[in-house]
This record gives sequence, C-alpha cells and structure tokens, in this order.
Amino acid sequence: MIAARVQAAAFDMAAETARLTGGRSDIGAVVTFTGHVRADDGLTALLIEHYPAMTQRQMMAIAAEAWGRWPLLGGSIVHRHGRLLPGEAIVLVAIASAHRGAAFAAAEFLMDWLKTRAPFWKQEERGDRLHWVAAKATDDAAAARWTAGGGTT
Amino acid sequence: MIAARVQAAAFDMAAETARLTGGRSDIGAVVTFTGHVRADDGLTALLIEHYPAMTQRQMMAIAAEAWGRWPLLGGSIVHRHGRLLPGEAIVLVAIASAHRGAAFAAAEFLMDWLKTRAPFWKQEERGDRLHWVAAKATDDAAAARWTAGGGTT
Amino acid sequence: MTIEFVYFAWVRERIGIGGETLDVPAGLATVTDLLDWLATRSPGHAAALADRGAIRVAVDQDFVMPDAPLGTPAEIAIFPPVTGG
Amino acid sequence: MTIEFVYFAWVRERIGIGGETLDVPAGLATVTDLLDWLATRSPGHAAALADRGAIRVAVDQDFVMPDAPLGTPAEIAIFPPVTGG
Repeated sequence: MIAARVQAAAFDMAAETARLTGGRSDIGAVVTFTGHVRADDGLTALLIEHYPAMTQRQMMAIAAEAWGRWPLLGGSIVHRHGRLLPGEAIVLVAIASAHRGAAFAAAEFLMDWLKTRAPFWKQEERGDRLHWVAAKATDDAAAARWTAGGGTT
Repeated sequence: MIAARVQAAAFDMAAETARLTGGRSDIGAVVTFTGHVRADDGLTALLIEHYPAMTQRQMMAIAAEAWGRWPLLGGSIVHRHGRLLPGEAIVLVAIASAHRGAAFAAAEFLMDWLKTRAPFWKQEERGDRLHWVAAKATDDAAAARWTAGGGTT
Repeated sequence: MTIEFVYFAWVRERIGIGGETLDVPAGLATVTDLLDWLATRSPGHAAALADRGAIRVAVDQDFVMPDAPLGTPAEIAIFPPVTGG
Repeated sequence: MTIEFVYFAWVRERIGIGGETLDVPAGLATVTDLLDWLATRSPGHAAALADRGAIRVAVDQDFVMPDAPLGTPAEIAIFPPVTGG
C-alpha cells in the first residue's frame, strides 16, 4: 500500500525508504522525490496551509489510483505544513516496485498530483512581507500527461 | 557536478543525498533511484563483475552529458560490485535540481544508461548454480528514448 | 439548509474568517448560484469571490465545477488554486 | 603491434583467462578482422567468439562497431552485452 500523511515535523527519508524495503527481497527499484524550500529572491520562509479533511481524503484516493495504474510494492507520501526555512524538506514521495519504470512513473504521477490537486497553499515570507504563491500552468500541463487525451503518457 | 564511483561496500543513501543538499538553499528537488537485488526464482546472490578502467571513463562521460542536458545542481552515482545478497542495494543515482522535471529526467536517463552502456555484468547464483544474466531488449528501448530519433523523450 | 463553509489562503484573508456556519436559502441550483449569494454577505465576501476564475470550490472534500448542481452538502470549501508539493 | 586484451563475464570463462598481451599480425583492417584472427588461437577463443551478435567490443574503453577500423589500440576488451544497473 501507499501510506500518506501530513505533519508539521521534519521527516526522515532514509527511515521512510527503509520501512518500504526492510525484510523484503521482491523489491528491485525504489524511487524517491524530496522537495525542498528554495531561498529564491530573498525568501526567508515558506508558510504552508492546508485543508486537513480534504487532504487526507484526496491523498488516499490518489494513492489508490497509483496502486491501480502501476505494479507497485509499497509507497509513502509525506507532506509538511507550517513554517519551513530555506533548505528544509517539504514533501517526500517514495515508491517501491519490482522494476524501475513503474517506480519512476508512479513517483512523477504522485508529485504532479500533489502540485495541482492536493489542497495545500504556500505563502512566501520575505522579512515582514508575505506573498501567496500562484499556481503554475506548467504544473497543470505536467498533471495533464496522466489523463486520457491529456497529452503523452 | 555529478560524482560517480564503483565500490564493493554498501552505500548510505541518506548520506549521499545530504551531501548534495547540505548547506544549500537553491535546490528544490532531489530524485533518487536505488536498485535492489530481487530473490527471483530462488536466487541466493547476485555476483557483479565490471571493467574498472572503462566504467570510470564512461561514468564520467555520461555524467557530463546529463549535466549538459538538464539544469542540474548536483548528483551522485554509486554502483556496487562483488557478491550481493537478496534485498541489498546495488546502485544509487541521486540528482538535485531547482525543479522536479529536470531531476526526474536526469535520474531516469542515467539509470537507462547504466543498464545498457555501463560495463557491468551480473551473474545469478542459485545454490551452486550460476547463470549469466542476459541483456534485456526493454532496457535498450528505454535507453533509446534519449537519443535523437530514438522515440519519444 | 445549513452548510459549513471553510476558507483557505487569500480567500480566508479577504473574508476575514477561517469558516462559518450559514443557513443557505432554498432555490440555489448550482455552485455558482451559491457563490453569488455568498458574495452579498459582506464586502469581504464580495472581494474574495469577485474573480471566479481565481477560486476553486470543493463540496464535501471533492473538487466541483462552477456549474455543478448544489445538492445537499455538509461542507463547502472555497480557496485559490492549490500550490502544494 | 602489441595489444592488451581483456575479457569479461562468459567471454572470460570460455577463453579461460581474464586477459592476455598478444602480438597482433599486421594487415588486420577492422575489429572483425581482429576477432577472426583471435578466434584461431584456441578452441576456447573460438567458442567465445563464435556468435558475434552476442559479444561487444571496446577499444581503449570505448564501444566500437565490428566494422570499425582497427587503428593502433593499447587495450581491447571483449564481453557480452552489459547488464548493470
């Protein structure tokens, strides 16, 4: 299964992947994606707000969809909320499969979904100025790759 | 830069990625791929042989090619040789970039290259029987994605 | 009909509260009709809902299109396009 | 011309050694010509080189095609298609 959770605390990527592979010998490929806060244009922090009831419901739905689309052997999604400093990790997607193609595809699929459909909102802090991050058309285009007629898969 | 090395010893994925991101706030995305030994059909170990002079030379060349193709901020390739047991990690590719698209693409590109052009050979051990692994056409097809006229990119 | 409204990001800031429980009049057919009614409640509501292309709506934790039938939801969330990941 | 030969995987096993230093006769134009000559050295060499479609050649650590001109290499490696990663 793919476990999904939202938390304020930092996560341990090595522990997450060890939990997927520990004691197993059927997994051939593990792909991880970790998103970090970039200090673009003097950014001092990123404030992340989310909608807990919807996040939980939608994360479970998208995890189930990924599970159905690819032959996966395990996965983990962790998304942080609250105030994060430059360099800190925001989000982790870790996917285990027998072979690399499915693991890469599912990890990209889940990241594209998190960027465009998961109910999180980022606010950039630069000293005492705050600015809501706008959604990006490039993220919508990336997510559209996975829907029928939405471009190449 | 993308550092590449071959070793018999196990590697520490967390340490490798920490080395890429430590003290930096320009990296927004880190993608890792870890390959593990699968215990398919009673496999008891995988014996990995390589051609050191060529491996070193070719890894440096492919790392330079990835560096030129995508806007990357760091990377690491580690490939093990010798006798590895089921569940053990064989290979690591870790790529850092500002954005996720480049990091995913470069990691897949390097893995496809390692599967088809890096001079490693695997032998499967099942009890006292040894069997050389044959190259797979699917790996050649995956690698061909990255060359001009070789299919979709 | 009583509905729980929840607001996020700059929609929350413009309305000035994170959520509210409201009695919604009968006869609102679609999500758009509901937003039209909600916009009349205060200058903050009006400001938050002025640019309909800039907001997204979830009914009982599922995204809906503006022309979706309203039905009998328990919770309606209004927020800008998401920026997670 | 003296060339260092190195063999890997089942090519190494069939030839029976990991490598050898050989004096190569003049007049070998291509990589294929070199393999034809090498195959005559022992039954092991012949067995290893019998199926040319199943072997790959690197000259001075670069892959070459069978019809590549031989040139004056220092090291020639012969092995099956690679299976790393």
